[in-house]
Amino acid sequence: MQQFANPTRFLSLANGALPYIWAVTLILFAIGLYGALVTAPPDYQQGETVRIMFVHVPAAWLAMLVYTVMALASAVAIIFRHPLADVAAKTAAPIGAVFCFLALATGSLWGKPMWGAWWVWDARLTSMFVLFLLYVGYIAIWQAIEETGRAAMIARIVAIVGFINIPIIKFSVDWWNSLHQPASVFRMGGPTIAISMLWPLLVMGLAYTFLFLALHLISIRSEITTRKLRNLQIARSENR
Amino acid sequence: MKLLGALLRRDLILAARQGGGVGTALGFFLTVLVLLPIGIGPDQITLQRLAPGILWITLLLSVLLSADRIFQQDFEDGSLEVMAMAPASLELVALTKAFAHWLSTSLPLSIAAPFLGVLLNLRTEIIWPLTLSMIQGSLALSLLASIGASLTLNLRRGGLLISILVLPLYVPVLVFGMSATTGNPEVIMPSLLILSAIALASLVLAPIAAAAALRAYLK
Amino acid sequence: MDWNANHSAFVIASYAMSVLFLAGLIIYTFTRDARARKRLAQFEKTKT
Amino acid sequence: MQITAENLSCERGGRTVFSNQNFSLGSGEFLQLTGPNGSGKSSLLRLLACLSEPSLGKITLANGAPELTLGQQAHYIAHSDASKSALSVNENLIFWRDFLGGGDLTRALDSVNLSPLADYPVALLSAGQKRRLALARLALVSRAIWLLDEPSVGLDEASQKLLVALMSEHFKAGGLIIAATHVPLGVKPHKNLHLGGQA
Repeated sequence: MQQFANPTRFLSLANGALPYIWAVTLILFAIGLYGALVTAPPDYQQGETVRIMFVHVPAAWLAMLVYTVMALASAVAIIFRHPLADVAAKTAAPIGAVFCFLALATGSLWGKPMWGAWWVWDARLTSMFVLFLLYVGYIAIWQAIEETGRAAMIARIVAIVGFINIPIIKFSVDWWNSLHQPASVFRMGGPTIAISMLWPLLVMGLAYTFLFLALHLISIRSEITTRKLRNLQIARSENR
Repeated sequence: MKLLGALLRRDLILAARQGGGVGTALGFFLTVLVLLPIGIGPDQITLQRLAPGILWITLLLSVLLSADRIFQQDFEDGSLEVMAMAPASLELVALTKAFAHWLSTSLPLSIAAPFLGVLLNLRTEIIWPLTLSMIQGSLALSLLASIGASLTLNLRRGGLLISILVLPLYVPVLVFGMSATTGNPEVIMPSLLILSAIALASLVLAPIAAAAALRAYLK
Repeated sequence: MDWNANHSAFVIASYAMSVLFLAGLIIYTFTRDARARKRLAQFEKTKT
Repeated sequence: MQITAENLSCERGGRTVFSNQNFSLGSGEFLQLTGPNGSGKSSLLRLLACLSEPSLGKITLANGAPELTLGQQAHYIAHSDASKSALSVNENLIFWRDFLGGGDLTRALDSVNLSPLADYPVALLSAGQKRRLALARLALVSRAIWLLDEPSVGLDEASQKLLVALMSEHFKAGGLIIAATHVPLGVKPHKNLHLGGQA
């Protein structure tokens, strides 16, 4: 279980690609921020606060994208028994959790001027909060089980069970929201958003995704190094 | 199937004889039912408005509290290993044990809850939908709790971890359980139907996840 | 962007928080990677 | 019936517990596993019981029941005795009889002479008696393969004779036994497997 199919091939690929990924990330951030802060016009209704959307929406996208990556990696680990897939899922979780927290924090900062309250039980924010709990649960299970082989097997189940439940939770929260509040007049962007606002949003989304890719590759690399060290320590203590 | 019947009978006898599971869940239920009005205040109108929510959340937490008892004892005394070598698949064993937990703990609570609702001045016309939703909902609660129980089988702070893992899965059950008690008729039927859909889905999916986790711990 | 519109403080706060957390995540990832590599190198050097 | 294991190796928690072990066992044969603590005796038994998978090599069972796995045709008596203290001796055995596929209750009780304690709650039994209750499962449900993990631990003189009787009767019926033990069990093993492992 601990021997890696081809970590060396993965490491050389990652080390080769990382500089380019960082370069693309920086460029995308530069363009995105310029678009978000300079060229995008203030909203006729919300004024400047609509610019929070450019950090809130990409973070929410990434929070969902990363959990999907974790669920896919866990599925790959179950079907193909590939140990690198477990490492990918384990290292993606903290990054996803930070994006999820950012989505909640910026959402709350956006809610204060809009609805006058730091936290509003709006459908999207509530689902995001539950997603954050799924992240916390996943990370906690890795810490709770010492033996990495068993921790990997249990974490896969947690990721997949969580992933299956995300659409159900989303559906039930939307139902709950429509039950208690008339459709909120406030709309967080969406298809009718002006093109001058849309392209910075997409660029920022891409920038966040590349940032995740870069951080994920580095985290996988350090997890492989840590495990290699632990295996060497076990091997050395065995033949003493 | 006879062997699953034997397992179900044994678990129910154990639950009755040890009384641990049912007792603690019921005790917890009554304690919260007393504490909440003290915390919220005795005003009848607010209590009446909050009553279904209080009953549902207390049921949910009571099931969660007694959930780690589903597999823990059998794992510790080695019965689970022998059960894994029985002619029946581990999924069916996990399903039977979760079903036994439902029969012995969640079902009695969900039947008792509406009558205890009197303490909270529960509106009489929603007692019937509340009971129906709780009976179906508690089955889903027990099955989802069995997933949490199997995932945190042998862990030191398992109790804390089980709530983080399982509570997000309880959100849909709570939402549709509550929407069945809002009183306007055309919402009640869809909520009850969706609730039974969730219960049936967990009846199929929960044992698969639970058995996979049990196998990981038996390795 | 009009920096002193009535709610622009919230915009600045949300960007500042995003930069803070993302930068923190980047630094954490790099230090963890460097530390892991250093410990491995140290361990291999002490090949008793 | 024939069990064969080819270059079997097993890993637990990142450590290779044992590697490339080979053995084969026919009907009526007794394989004794010996080796220091942590050499993987229990891990090997758990592999045979299909509770875990080997990291390398494989185990094949020839002309056993085709639709059942090796584990489903085996008894695995580990250190823990798989009995509920809230139930009586009889209730425990009745459950295992119904759950594992039927067998004769009185014969099982007599073979470990627990008949006088049949309605006794297990909570009041001594460790040795609980051990005999676990061994009673062997006589209760007839399964061809017995996987015993230090079965004689905690047994007094008389009970060890009962164990020897149980085992020889099982051989006469053409069964196989693989037992891990530190002390001789009173039955001469046909084959021996010493798992090296670190001292």
